[in-house]
Amino acid sequence: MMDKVYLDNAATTRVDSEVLKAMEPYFTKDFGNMASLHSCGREAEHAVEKARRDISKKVNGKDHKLVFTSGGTESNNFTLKGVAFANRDKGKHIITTKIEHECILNAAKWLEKQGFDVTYLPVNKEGFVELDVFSDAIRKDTVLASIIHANNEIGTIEPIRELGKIAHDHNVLLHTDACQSFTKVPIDLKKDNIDLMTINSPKIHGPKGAGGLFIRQGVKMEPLLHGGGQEFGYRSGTVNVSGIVGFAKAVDIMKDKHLKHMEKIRDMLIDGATDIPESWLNGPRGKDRLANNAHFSFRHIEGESLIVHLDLKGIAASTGSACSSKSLEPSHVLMAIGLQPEDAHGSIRFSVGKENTKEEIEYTLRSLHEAVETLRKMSPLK
Amino acid sequence: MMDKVYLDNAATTRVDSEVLKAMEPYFTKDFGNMASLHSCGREAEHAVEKARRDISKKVNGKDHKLVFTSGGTESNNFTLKGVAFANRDKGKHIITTKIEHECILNAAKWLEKQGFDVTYLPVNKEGFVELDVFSDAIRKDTVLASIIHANNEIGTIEPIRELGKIAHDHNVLLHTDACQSFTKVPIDLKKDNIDLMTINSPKIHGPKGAGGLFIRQGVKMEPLLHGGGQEFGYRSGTVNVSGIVGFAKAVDIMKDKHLKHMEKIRDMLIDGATDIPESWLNGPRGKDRLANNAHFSFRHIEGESLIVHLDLKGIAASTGSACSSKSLEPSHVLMAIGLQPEDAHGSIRFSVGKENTKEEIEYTLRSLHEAVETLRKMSPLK
Amino acid sequence: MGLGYTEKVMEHFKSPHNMGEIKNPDGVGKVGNPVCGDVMKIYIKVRRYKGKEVIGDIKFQTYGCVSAIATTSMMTKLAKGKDLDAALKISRNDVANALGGLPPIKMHCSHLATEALEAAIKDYRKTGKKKAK
Amino acid sequence: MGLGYTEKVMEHFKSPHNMGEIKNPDGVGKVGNPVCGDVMKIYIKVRRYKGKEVIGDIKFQTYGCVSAIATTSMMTKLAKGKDLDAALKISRNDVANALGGLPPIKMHCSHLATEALEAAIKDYRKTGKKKAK
Ligand SMILES: Cc1ncc(COP(=O)(O)O)c(C=O)c1O
Ligand SMILES: Cc1ncc(COP(=O)(O)O)c(C=O)c1O
Repeated sequence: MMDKVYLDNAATTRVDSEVLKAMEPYFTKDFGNMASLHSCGREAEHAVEKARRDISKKVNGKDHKLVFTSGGTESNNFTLKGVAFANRDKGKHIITTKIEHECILNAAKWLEKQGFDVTYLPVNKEGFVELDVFSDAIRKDTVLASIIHANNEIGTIEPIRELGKIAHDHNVLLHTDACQSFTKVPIDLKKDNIDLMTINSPKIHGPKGAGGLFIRQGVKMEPLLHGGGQEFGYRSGTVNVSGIVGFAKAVDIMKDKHLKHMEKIRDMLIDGATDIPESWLNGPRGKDRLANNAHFSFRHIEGESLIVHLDLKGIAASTGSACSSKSLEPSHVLMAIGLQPEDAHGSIRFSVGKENTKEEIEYTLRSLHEAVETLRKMSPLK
Repeated sequence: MMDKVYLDNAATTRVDSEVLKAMEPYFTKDFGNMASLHSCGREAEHAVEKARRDISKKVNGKDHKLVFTSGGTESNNFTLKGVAFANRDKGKHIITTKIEHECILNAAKWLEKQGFDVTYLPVNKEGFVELDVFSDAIRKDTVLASIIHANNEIGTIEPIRELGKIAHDHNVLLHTDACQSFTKVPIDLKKDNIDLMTINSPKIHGPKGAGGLFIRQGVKMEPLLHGGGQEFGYRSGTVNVSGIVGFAKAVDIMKDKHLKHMEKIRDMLIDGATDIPESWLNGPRGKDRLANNAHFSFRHIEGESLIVHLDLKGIAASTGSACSSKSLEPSHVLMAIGLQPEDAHGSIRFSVGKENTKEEIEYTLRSLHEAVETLRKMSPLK
Repeated sequence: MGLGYTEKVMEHFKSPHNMGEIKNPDGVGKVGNPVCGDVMKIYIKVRRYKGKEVIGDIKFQTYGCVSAIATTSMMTKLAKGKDLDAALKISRNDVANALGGLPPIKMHCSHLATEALEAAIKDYRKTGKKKAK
Repeated sequence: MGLGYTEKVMEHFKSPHNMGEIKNPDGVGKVGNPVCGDVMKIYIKVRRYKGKEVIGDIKFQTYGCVSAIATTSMMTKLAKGKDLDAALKISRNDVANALGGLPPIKMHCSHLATEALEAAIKDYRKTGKKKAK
């Protein structure tokens, strides 16, 4: 048995040792409050402003302000509620999709209770939002469209540039949740027609508790966290200096070679797992798939049991099975791409990281074959 | 000249080395997502649940759930907005005070824009909310009173138990912002009649990016961050494991002897600074004053200049001067206790920490005397 | 959330008791629905012992989560050798307790396990009785 | 936010030029209001040089923030030796620029400094003229 094979990098990642090293001075040495008048906060301020510039540069963020937050959930809630409340006079209609992360969906549902109107766009079998479906959904009173950049379950990368073009042609703001794609998919905020974009540190070997929202200059928003006026007044609260410094370091050390490596072992996984009878890959293949995502369905078995079997062999993965969720509902994403509930239950996501080796993938495939066989032997379904 | 004398511990504190050590495993080893099915997240989960129990124990939190957040600002926004929106059918009136932190005040102002009604209670010259003033302000439609536990500028500790009794007699929920007082003032959530309480890690040698809200079982609240349903559904988002572990460690290592030490050097500061002519202490003396707070006004000089003079001598403090704030308004707290604006401008807060020495305080007093003299010599006011 | 399963649950999941099929069963019960993510199938052989009808052999097949598998395994262990009336008295709490408890959200699994046994006994009483000796 | 002050501002704050009072000034100007946190007082001595009225000596007293102190100091430095008309042409931008710039929120301080000088010159022209030789 191998030591530990971590294949749940879409959930969260190990903090890179370089990242931790970069953070350390800001805990015990330059720990000052950025908002202070005295020089003790000045090092902290410089570090945060450098982080802001460095991260912005990665996505051509010249026309945007990067506002640091506590993570993806906060950035997404801030976007939906902030834009909706600030633009009530312009319109009360928001468009999003059926395959968003729960934080978008549940914030949208809350807005519906406050009198806003939300359209949840369907997607096709591979998880793509179709352009004409989007443009048909736009109304005169639509103020915002929030469309996930790359899906966290099945890895589909949406055609954000084209969607953004349509949004802008109709004078609608475009937000994209790039928690999964940031640093993995090239993004140019200007060319890609993105007004607002959510990014997240713990998905890219940065610390938990840090995230961000890019806001195009001129976009009207109300804060979600009111208070002392930090972060240009968009997001109050003591600035998490070490978290931000770690986030920027994590962005900095992500290199093309890591992406190439992830794609290679992802494809090993895809080839090896779909060798199992009555199994298939969910989401697209090739360049429209997230570099680190492999998502499968296996007929006649249930995901939680499969996950736990793998866990007993030291392999960490995740499932869209109902049994794994508090609601006992199968994944809304798998339902949206048209899977039958019984097939959704037998689904599993592997998300690779730069640290995974070929040997780990081979071991995982052997274990997966065994586990599926064991569970199928136990299953009354044929 | 001394090396660096940090006397701005009410703004933020150095992360204790023991705290950092406790956090480290959760960056690179037990970094798993608490919400995961696989065992990789289990260590993280145990650590967070232990932190929750340990912190709760400090304040007799048996009837409360401790929900972890990103800090004081989030907890306070969550409280005001969460209780207001969830209890709209019961009433739309909220009571708070004129001496709250900006995050309470600005969240309250935002609620006013949404159709809620807010009363801002006055305080007396020492910063105390008077009991009859509070009970007179309660109306039939009052749902929540939010009263700061210990004021961050002038250190006044409010009579929270009596205020809570009055609130409960009128069926009003009591929230208290204990960002400054937690671990410095004994708190018993049950006996003190507290329904909701905000706590904050970076004020007590814990990491930035962590805070909490105690919520009494049965209190109706809407989440501020909707999403995956973490933290009992009250606060979604990937849980900041290292931050929470650090927070709990910081609580754990705060001992009585530290408080005694802080009180002693605080009183040295008070005695030494009020020797300066035309100067005085703001806030009360004795047991109703925060152990680490000393706040002074000096006639005929302006706070920013004083702070910078001290900074040039390596001493970090803070000011309620208008010039230091973005709005160019003098501190709302100093206005509320009845200072003249010109006196508010000449105010300065020293907040000591467990690490400060007697020698540092002596050096600070010498430097303070000099700086005040220099600035007064320059001043046209007499 | 982690899993919150006890050691006992994990034991039964890893090495289930009485897993498989009985070739010519006296009774078969099947409950659950693949749409919901749980299906349990119970096979029994009944024999007479001291004038009573006793579960001589029992096997199960389960499609479902860890707790579905562990509860059917434990249920078969509890039922084996019991006379039918005693077997019918095995409650869902008996199964859960024998496993050292189940996470609240998974309690329905133990319910399904006892239902499957009931269905098998009913099936035997209706159709299998003639075959049993 | 830190302070955002330039080196030059800090120099003038630490060692202000022309700080103090003039015993028998030819003109005095005072602007600002303690309620707002800034008061500046300028004293001038005027002398004749090549047929012009020139600022022979200038001193200031300032109550205010770092930038209030630095701008009055710099303003007196710029004004000293200038004839009155030239001195009146010192703009707030001249003062700010000579300091290497000011944080936007502190620009009003340089405005106050030039206003104080104007007030002193006006005072001289109205009341002090007779005294000056
Ligand atoms: C696409 C997407 N959006 C948002 C989030 C929420 O991020 P966090 O849990 O860090 O707040 C996640 C993380 O699971 C995600 O994958
Ligand atoms: C009394 C009080 N409440 C709330 C806060 C806000 O805390 P944070 O900035 O960590 O969100 C502070 C910190 O300045 C405070 O002193």
